Amino acid sequence: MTVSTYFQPDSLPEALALLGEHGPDLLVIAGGTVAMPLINEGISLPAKVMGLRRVGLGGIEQRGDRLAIGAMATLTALTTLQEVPLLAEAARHTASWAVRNMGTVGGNLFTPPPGGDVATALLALDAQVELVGPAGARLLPLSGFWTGFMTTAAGPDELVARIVVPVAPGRHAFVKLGRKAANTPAVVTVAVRAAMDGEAVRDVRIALGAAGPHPLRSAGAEAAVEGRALTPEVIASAAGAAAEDAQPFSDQVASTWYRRRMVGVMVGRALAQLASAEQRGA
Amino acid sequence: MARLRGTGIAAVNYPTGMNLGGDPSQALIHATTSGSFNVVLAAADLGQGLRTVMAQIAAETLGVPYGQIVIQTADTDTGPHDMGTFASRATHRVGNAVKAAAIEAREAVLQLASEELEVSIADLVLDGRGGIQVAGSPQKRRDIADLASRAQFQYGRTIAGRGVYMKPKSDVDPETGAMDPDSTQAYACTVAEVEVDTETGAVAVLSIRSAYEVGQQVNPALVQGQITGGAWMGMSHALYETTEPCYPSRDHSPKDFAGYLMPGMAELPIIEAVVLEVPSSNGPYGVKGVGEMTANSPIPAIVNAIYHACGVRVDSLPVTPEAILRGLDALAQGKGAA
Amino acid sequence: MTAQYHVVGESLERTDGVAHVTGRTLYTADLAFPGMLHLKVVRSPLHHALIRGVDLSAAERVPGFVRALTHADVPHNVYTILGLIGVEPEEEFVLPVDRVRYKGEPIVAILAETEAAAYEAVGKVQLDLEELPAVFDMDEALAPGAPIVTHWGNNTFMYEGHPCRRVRYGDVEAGFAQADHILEGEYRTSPIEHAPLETTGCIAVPEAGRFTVYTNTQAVYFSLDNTSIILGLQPNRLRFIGGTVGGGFGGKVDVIVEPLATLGAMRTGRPVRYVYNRQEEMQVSSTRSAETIRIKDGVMADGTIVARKVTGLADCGAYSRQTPYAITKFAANATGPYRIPNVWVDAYCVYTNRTPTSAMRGFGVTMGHFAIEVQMDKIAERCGIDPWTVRFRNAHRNGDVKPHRKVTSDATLIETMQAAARLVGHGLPPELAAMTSAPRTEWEGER
Amino acid sequence: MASVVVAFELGGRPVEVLVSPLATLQQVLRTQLGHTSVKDGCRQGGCGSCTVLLDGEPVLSCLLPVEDVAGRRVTTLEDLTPVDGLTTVQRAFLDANGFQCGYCTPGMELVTKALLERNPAPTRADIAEALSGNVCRCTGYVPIIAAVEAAAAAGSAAAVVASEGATR
Repeated sequence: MTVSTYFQPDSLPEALALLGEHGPDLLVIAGGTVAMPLINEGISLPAKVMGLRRVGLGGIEQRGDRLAIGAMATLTALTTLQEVPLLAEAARHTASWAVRNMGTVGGNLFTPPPGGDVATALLALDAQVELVGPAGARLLPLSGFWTGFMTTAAGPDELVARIVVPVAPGRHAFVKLGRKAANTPAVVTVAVRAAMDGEAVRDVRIALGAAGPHPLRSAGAEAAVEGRALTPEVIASAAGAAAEDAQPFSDQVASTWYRRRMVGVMVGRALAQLASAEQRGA
Repeated sequence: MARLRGTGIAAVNYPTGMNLGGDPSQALIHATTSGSFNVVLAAADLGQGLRTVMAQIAAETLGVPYGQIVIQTADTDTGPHDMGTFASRATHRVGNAVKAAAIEAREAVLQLASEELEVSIADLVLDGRGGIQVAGSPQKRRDIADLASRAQFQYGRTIAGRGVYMKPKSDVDPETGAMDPDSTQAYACTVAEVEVDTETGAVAVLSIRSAYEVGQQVNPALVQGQITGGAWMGMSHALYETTEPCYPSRDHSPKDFAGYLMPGMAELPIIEAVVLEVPSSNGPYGVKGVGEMTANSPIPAIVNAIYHACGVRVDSLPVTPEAILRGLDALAQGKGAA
Repeated sequence: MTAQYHVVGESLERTDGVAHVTGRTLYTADLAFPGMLHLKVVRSPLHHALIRGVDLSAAERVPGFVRALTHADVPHNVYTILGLIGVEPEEEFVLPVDRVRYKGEPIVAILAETEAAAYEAVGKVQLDLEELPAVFDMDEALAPGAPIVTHWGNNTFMYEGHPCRRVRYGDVEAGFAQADHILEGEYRTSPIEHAPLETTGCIAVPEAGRFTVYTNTQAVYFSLDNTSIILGLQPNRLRFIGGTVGGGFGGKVDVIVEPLATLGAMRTGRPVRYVYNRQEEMQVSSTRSAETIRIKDGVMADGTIVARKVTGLADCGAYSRQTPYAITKFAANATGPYRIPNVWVDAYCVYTNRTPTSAMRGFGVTMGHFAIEVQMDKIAERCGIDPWTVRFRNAHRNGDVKPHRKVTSDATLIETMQAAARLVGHGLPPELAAMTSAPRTEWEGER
Repeated sequence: MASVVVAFELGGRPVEVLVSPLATLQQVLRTQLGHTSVKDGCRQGGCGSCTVLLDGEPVLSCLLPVEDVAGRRVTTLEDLTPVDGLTTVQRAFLDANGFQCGYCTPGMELVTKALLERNPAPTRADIAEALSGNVCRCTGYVPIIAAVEAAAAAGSAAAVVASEGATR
């Protein structure tokens, strides 16, 4: 369809007002890296589109012991984020330079499988999503944000405004397996964040990307390592539990069988990395 | 986890051109008043450098500098008939046509020179730099550019040439398969080294080293371009590419470059090649052809290397990490690979 | 060798190099013409179906819609690609009348003022299709009771009365009887997309009784002649301009876009642009055929191959396009660069409801080489010799007769393998290092 | 559909264009401004052939609504090519035959320029990462890497000459 209007609101309230006015007829795009290809090839035929590049959500600011990342912050902006090296690493492994210059952290939460490497890292970081709607803002744990394949807990009148990430000392590991080294869809992405208590792992969060309809945490793997030293046996047990927890799918890069197998292998590699990681903020 | 290395080899021949219903190409050449030559063709340059190669063949034959040649191609209002750019035929077929046209044009130039210098054509030689001289008397010479100018304005004559090369039609005997399917054959032998990750089944190609024999090379840098690009494409075919990743299900057929898998710069092996030149009997200056064949030998060389690395024989392409992993599982269970 | 020439053999700068590195090279889709319309195609969502009806009414109401082209608009509604050189049958329609045979087959073309309007109108065409059973596997397609894809009652291309291209040379059964080892292998390959960076496309421009077609075809005359037949136009009313192609690899020899675009220009009197988007290039443009290659070799203890039987199946998809010719090339090259005295080849072009296949780099030969060269390694292993030796022992030489009866000439396999061994530092035994491709002596010829 | 006027800077010069809503920068550059070095390989953000520099950063013009670049600085290969001769990067691609069909070349060269501005001596890994969004089907990438390395070497040589000149 020929697009009749492209809205470029200058503020979040203006964006929310447009969303309220036009409702589901309004296609909201952030970096455009997912929506624009569909429009360009006539697969998506929206009449009204709203772009968020001017709403002023591109900033990253400290909020106490947390970092509030504007939803329109680019993936490139994350790549140099020293406060949260796990996020920076995930961003560096996402797509290509030009796509990172356009794609946003908010958009990454909505990237269809197998995407969302940054989202997977955010899940391991126990990030919260700040949703803003007519009733004001609310914070939702990222673990409760996704409700199914390409569905989220965001209301039809809400926008993701920020992602709030705790900044705490600890260790992290990030492993992405693709069929290529760079600019590749994931076979499996694993992000791990943990505090260390001597040799023992505490408060571990193990997030899996491309292993289900959305990024998910492996409760089994977390239970297998929590409070324990990362011995080869413990790692193997966690890897096996993660493979069981995964809800893999088939696509161009991998089958269900291969993905499940690789969840185990990559969780194993991530935990081995965690065991050898130098102490640094995660 | 282990990373296992192996080496594999493969050797191939590749036919130049086909017989089709007869396989012709034509060329026309005419001199401008300034002594440059327009070569008029109908062949497409797919990126391999056809225009460049045809300019070189024309320059060589006419005895003028490369920069004196203008290639004008693929406008059917002006270009003479050409079958098309495929079947590794262009350098051979179109090259032969250009050479024939250039010879005819050269004869016209030599005729003028012989008249002006009052010697027989047999006594004239080209210096390859745009000059014609009497053999043994280098001071008795003419510039082709000057002759071209005088041909137009003084003598009212054309300096032009027509060329055609045709591979005659060869019907296939439906009972025995007897046929003459090509014009000549080029050869390649590739040695590939790989490393297999036994946990992921991923294959890293470490090197693709090849020897080629492609007849006389017209432009060696462009030949290397074909070999290098073909080595990458062969690796891509061997390990990555399919439009039906979930076959026999036709779901998830790729729609974009993210889903249609091909290796990137980070996956590049060392690619190295030596090229032998044994002139063919029927190509212009002895060329054979190199366009298509370069993806061929890398594929089985890589597949053979995988077997030598890890003992898994995969007889289906592409050889995915999953296929290797399933093969390793089968070996571990003592059943042997499928 | 090279020094005898002045220009040939020199790595001179490309004549088009400066234009390429400055981005000044103009490719087909870089051109635009006043009043140019955009052509997009309504494609079958099903793999195999009868066309019960096509309702254009909603599409016609889309602002910017100009007109539709249906099968009734096509003067000679059959793709003629190889028909031009006498290879029948004519089985593919430009726009099908009553049946589609692959997912993505064009049914109706839409011409609109803008690309967006064309896409919108395409989405509004209502198709009434009755789904038919489809077949995606070559062995299934050849089995009794399979859904029939073609209009002549079986799923193979017919080669002068045979369902396959045959090669018969020597006595293959006698060879097997004489052999020390029998080695069988089955090799399978997948369809492959050409994936040129520039998608297939053309722009047809009406000009005073003629049509100029700017195209990225690999063969301007081939495309012109086919378009002329399909549109019933004298060839002199067509002018095809091309020559600069953003990657071909065999995919741009199909003449799919030019006839429809030119027809659009005929019917509207306006320039018409028909350029595949990337998804069309990936999903509906021809691919390299999937192949199944079954090889049975009779081998002597020293690795010498004395007999080879090959059954090759190439999946041409729903329409054969250039594939029948690829199979002839496959059959001609089924022994690779080796001398085998007894050879039997049956090579089939099999129709299924997969995407049509056509030419691609290494046409008919690339996947045969994969099968043959993996088979060679298996022979070496079976005979307990190394992979170099088995290839040298079987290498063809000048003067050897090939199974298709042509006498080998210009052969350099042995010298090429020797060069490869030198390149990688692999020491060859003296008897291999001393070999040449020179014709066999009478004594050597006995075998 | 109401067209709108968008003003931005193209190659150092202000331009104003009348565009339809959500028209992409690629579309406008190619069809309205004649910058056909901006290629059209996929419109999916997957091939890199439409790369332009936006305030010096590589972006994919096929994914970018032109209205989003209002007031910003856009650079294409047309803007960089000197009247006579070639840029260092172009010269390196030409000398290395870092192209065959040429369709990916403008995008490759713009990303190379952006890379070398940030990292004058990139490693192979740096080059592979920076150019990972640019697809080439012809060359096997080897001569493209050679071109980037040659451009880096030429650039640092030029920098040495320039700094020597400055100290004199």
